[in-house]
Amino acid sequence: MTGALFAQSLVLGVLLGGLYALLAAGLTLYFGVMRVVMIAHSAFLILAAYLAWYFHETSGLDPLLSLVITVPLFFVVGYGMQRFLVSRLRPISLTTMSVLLTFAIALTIEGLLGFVWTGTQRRVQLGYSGTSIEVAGVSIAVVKLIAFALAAISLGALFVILRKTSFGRALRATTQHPEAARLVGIDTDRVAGLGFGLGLATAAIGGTALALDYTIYPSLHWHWIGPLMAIIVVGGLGSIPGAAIAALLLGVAASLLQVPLGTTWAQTVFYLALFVTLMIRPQGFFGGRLAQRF
Amino acid sequence: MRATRRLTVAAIAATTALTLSACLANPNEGGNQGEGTDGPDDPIVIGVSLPLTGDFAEPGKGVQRGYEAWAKHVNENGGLLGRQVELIIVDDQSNADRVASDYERLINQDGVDLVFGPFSTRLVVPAAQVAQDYGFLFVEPAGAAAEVFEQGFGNLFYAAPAIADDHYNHLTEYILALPEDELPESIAVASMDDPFAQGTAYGLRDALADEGIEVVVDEVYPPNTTDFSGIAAKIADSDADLLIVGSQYQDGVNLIVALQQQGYQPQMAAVSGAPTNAEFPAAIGDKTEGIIAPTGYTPSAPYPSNQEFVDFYTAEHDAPPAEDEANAWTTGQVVAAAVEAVGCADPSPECQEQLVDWLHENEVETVVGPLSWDADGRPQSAHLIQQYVDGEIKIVLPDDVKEADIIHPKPEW
Amino acid sequence: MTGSQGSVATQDLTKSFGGVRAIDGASVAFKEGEINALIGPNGSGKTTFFNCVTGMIRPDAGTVTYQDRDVTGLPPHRIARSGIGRSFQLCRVFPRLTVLENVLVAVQPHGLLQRLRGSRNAADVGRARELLARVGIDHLEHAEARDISYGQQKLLELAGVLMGDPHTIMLDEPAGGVNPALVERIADLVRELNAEGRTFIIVEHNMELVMGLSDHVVVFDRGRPIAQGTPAVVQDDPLVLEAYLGV
Amino acid sequence: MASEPTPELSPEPSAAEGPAAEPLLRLTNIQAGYGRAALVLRGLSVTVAPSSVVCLVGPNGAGKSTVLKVASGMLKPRSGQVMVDGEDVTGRTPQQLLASGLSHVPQGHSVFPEMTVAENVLLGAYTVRDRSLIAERTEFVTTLFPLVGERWSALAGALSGGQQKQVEFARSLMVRPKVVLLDEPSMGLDPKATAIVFEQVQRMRDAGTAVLLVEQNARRALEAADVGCVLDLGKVHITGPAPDLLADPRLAQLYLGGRPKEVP
Amino acid sequence: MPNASSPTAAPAPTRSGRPTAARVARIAGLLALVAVVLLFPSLAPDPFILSVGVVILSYAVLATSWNLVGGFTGYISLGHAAYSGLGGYATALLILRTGLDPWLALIAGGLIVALIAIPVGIASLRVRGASFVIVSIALVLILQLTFQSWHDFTGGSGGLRVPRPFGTEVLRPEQHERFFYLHAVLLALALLTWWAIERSRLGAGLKAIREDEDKAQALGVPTFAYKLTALVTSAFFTALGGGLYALWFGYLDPIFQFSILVGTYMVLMSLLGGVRSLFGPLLGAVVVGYAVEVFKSQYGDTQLHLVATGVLLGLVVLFMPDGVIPALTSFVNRRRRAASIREVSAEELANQREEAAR
Repeated sequence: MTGALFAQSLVLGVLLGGLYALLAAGLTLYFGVMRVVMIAHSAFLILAAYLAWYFHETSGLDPLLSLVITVPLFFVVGYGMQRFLVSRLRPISLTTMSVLLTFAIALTIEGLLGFVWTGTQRRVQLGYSGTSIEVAGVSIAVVKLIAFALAAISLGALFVILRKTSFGRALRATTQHPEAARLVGIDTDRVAGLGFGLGLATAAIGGTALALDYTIYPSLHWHWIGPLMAIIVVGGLGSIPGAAIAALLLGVAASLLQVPLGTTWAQTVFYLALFVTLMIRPQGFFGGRLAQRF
Repeated sequence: MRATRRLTVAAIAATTALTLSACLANPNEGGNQGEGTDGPDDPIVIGVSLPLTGDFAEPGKGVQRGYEAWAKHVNENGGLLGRQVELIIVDDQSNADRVASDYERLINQDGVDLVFGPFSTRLVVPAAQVAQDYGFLFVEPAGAAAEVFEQGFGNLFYAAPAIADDHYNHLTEYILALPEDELPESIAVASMDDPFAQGTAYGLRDALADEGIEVVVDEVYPPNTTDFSGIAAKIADSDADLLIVGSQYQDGVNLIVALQQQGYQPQMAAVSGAPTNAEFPAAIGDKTEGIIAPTGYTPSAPYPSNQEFVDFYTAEHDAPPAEDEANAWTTGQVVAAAVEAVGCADPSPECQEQLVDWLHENEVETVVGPLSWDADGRPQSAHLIQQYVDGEIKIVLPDDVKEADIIHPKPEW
Repeated sequence: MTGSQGSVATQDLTKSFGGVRAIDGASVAFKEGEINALIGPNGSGKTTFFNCVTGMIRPDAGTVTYQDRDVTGLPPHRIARSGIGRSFQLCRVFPRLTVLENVLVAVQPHGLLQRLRGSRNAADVGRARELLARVGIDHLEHAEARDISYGQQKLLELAGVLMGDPHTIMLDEPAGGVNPALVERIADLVRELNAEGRTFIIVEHNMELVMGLSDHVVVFDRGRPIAQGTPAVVQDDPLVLEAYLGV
Repeated sequence: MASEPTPELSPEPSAAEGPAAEPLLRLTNIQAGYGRAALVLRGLSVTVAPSSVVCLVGPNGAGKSTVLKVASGMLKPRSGQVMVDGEDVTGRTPQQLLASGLSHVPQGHSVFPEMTVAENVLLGAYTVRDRSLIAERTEFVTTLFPLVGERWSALAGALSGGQQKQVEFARSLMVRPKVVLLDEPSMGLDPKATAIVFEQVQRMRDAGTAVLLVEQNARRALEAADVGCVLDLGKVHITGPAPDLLADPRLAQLYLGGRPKEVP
Repeated sequence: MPNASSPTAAPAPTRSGRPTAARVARIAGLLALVAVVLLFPSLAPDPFILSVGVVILSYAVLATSWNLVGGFTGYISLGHAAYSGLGGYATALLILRTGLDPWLALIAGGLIVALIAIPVGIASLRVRGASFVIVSIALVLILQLTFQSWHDFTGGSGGLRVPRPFGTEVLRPEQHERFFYLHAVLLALALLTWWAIERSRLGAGLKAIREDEDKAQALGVPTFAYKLTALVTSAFFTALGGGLYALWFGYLDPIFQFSILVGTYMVLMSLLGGVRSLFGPLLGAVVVGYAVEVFKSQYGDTQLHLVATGVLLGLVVLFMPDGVIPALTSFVNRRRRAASIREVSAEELANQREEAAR
């Protein structure tokens, strides 16, 4: 591997890892707040990408502008999904049943996408699709840079919301002791719904970022869910910083391994990390006190 | 309690099973099944299973349009053996289990007289197995990979000029005939992990590698790959003279965009799959110039029946046919030729056997040129080579049918 | 009735959670054939101690012996088989199994063939019914455990423990959340079972119960024993008064 | 501003009301149960007067915790009435009841373990928007429970059980409730911590908050209470001054454990 | 509280005297089921129906095998397609590469997959719930990836043709019939295994794990070993199901073998029929298998079959997570039973107090 190729792969890995980090943060948020393993997260991701594509196709405007519609829309959908579907599950088997429920939602979304927009692969064509800037011999595609910036900003915003706002405190309180949270006057149902909405809003942003530089098709979400699940387990279920760190590390690892191993085998690094984590440190490598129990 | 519950479950299961067999039985069963008793007014029923949904839906629909156009054309021109043609097209959801079950059903329950093949190598093999087991002639429009013809199917025929490995034969000849200083020194190959895409790309790769040209990058990516920047980085780093891409459609577009992002400029880019797609220029923008692709079909091909096909199809769909449509039409032509020659079209093993035998021994004139097959069903012709010249895809090889001169080296993209 | 064998004993047992030493080099010996009590302030490591002894948690250092055999780090089921049964602080039963099935779970013999044997064989069922009758809930044997009251669940839990025929029984707060009448009933059961030769180790905050029931009391504070002896002795120990009874 | 207007935090109860005034909390003829199961409360009535500690005792399954859940709005009664300070609050949500002056400290540990003591206490004022009011009350609870102030920045989960209970008490007082509902505060606590907890209960009362207490540790609780109610099979059977109940030998036999009082 | 003082006559439902009528009914039901299965091939009007029968029986085998781990332990695996796919490939590769007799290859394939399940189980069963599901999904995805790429060994994306166990003289319809019975035998074996485990001490331990794992451990249940036993047994039968199907179908493609959707069907069938009952998954397989066929013929040319599967799964999870039959029966029974127990406990409490007062 030449130095230039190494640098290029490293940069690509970081850029990809940023997107993974944002998506994994959403996933781990659901788990932290609700003990829900949200298989449908990546299906919503693809849905958002489709909406961005469709927005671009019909209006001719930059797909980034679709965020104005998709983010609030997904927020509302997430809220509704928690309030009307997830909250109906029995608490005792919530985690496993939520997997099945969200799995069902993922299938439904995939089917509807195929029904509405057919199985054809779609791609947003932008004037700047092929444009790149060159820094020290490494070319960085503009679209990838935009996607990374979107991910970084949203991730930062998510962190601030959770740590610094009253809503964030209420959300964490609901996570840690729902009954006590209700008793101090937190409307836990609402907070959980909002938390879910927040998670799904990250999927909207991620999906739009995805649409900038990737081809999309209805069954694409399976391609994302595996690595994302691996990331949140490695990072420790429920830990947002853990998910972000694991996402970056694994993104870079996959990118670098691709050079000697090829695309297919490089993909396996996620699964390998998943198995190794479960064998050595099942609670994940970065926090995630809850993993033991769930 | 438990005992009664089990009883209930067992009883329900039993009843359901019975209802199942009753309900699935075709009410029209027997309508078309009598062998040789079809009157001259009965239509010839042809069964097809196509991937109308799922991963192969897009080309599947192209094939569907081709079949339907063919059937309509035949019916408007007096039918086959004087009988109308009726197509039963079912959706296999791009699923191998389904495609087999579909032919099972078409043959046994719908009592079709003939079958046409589905789309994609992955579906052709299980479907051909069913057809063979019931002794049906199986002409297919899309299973081009070498593996298909290594399974020992005696009833299978591929209705296109050449199997995947031979698609680039004309280009190989051209490259090897280049003067020493223009000969590419290195090759970068990237192909989707798909028997067809790999077949085309590796045909060219192996032919050139045998002549001593170095393969510096050889990548395979899974069909679901969406991020090509890593592969592009590797290819750009190698700075190979010749780029060979085996793609379906979108993956080819993605790879080209990723290569452009990395600033890679090859002297020659041979991309199978993607460039022949009508949407390709729109997807790549103004950077298509010089991209080379093999094709089994072109609307401008000078073969006798082609003009009729193009006119008919264009009138129907307001657009000229693409390769998938043409292959479907070709399938129809091949089967029709056999049926007319043998004089029968019914599911009886005798008739089907005669059809198979006839195709093994004869050449058929089609929209992709005259076709003949070896014992395993491999067609014996070669693909055309096209290139984007002045923003339009044109035939550049072989010389006798070319529409433009080949551009080499390729302009920058 | 102190035989040659010792009951549960630990040597320098240590267990930390994230830097906090829940058990800090505890060396304790419980007396065979007696009703032992383990008391101490909250957070003094009693439940962690229970978990270490019964194998639910692996200690960081130190040893656990039972009847002079080293059982440190054995998985819980092996420890259960060696003759130690336990209850949980907040009573735990299998909510969707019937009362009878709850008790039958505890029959888990060695050997594949034995395990594949029917769990509802006459011998096992007979014994299970006997035990349910003994704790006084035999009339509920076909009810699902989630449908019976908390007190009944406590009794069910005890019956389940007894089904494994443990020689030593560790009870974690048997009187917790239980009304006084039932506390007495449980106390009587403990005395009866002790009279049959079973050793008890009980964690309990109800001082009345502890002092009235136990023969030997171990007082824990900050992860190690600070006093032990008969109830009367322990009760007057100034260390205990300070750390635990808050006098 | 969600909580009731309490301009001053004087530790005395409103001076205008005498001891015989209208009770702060009145549950009348409550019927309640869970899901499709049979009723747990079958026509229960109980009242809590200002500045008093009322203690509910009774066997398991008598419905003691259910009373608190109904009072705090966690469980809607099937029939009956809940009144707070003369206002009918039946069927309101916990949030609304909090605003009406009811605060509930549930059974077991209920601090938010991964948050600091400060965050825990401030979350008690979640429904209060006025920052100066929050500051004032923070001052008040840290004075009442000095330990809370001392461990202000510690993670709540790292405190001992008794200390956590105090944090919970402080948290519940941040809305300046009229009545605090305590569900088995001594559960799982050692004797020393139990003693402190009951002392704190009395301090809360002395600071002007009425307390409705549910305890399994009946004898100890009655010692700290002003009024005792014996609950059985979903109804209150006997109500009376706590010392009288303690002295009643029959009650002692039935509900407080057979032996006479002897241990510290 | 009307019955507190009056003596309630609420005797616990006695089951000691086994009702012979129910037993007879049960045997009759079983015989009917067996009869239907035996007669089906001769009743099937054409080979297509027969082939659908084979497919549904195959579903039933897979769902019942899935239930060996899902039903007993409550650990939901969405990736059981991994084991059926591996079973198919193991069988095919053994025949192709070693020339083993197809039936021996089938059994050896099952054993190999059971061995593979051991490390998977060790990794995923140490932690509860969520991780197990995640690993199960990951397993399918990783197998799809590797089997697709590993051309030299698995045939890769080109697929793998499985040699026929019967000679060419056995015509296709006849093959269907033979495989129908073979699947029926395998189903019977899987059901028998479920039944035997259900009654055994192993089964009691497994059900205890489903309810409360720590507690089960403390009662002497070797939980890890039991979970692993259940998983390995389940993987074994799933692999046999996959292998038998491969022998019948004759073609393997990694995309279809290691498909998330196949695993979903197993879960859906089991859940729909009821994971706690012996015949639940079988019933689910018949219903779902039939629904899949009908749906395809009704809405075949759209992606709506995914939507239908998704919606059905969602409805089952939300409204009857215990399955159809349990949902119906418990709706009728639960009221009655729950009420009577409450009364008993109230009465008992009163008695107890009277005794104490005396």
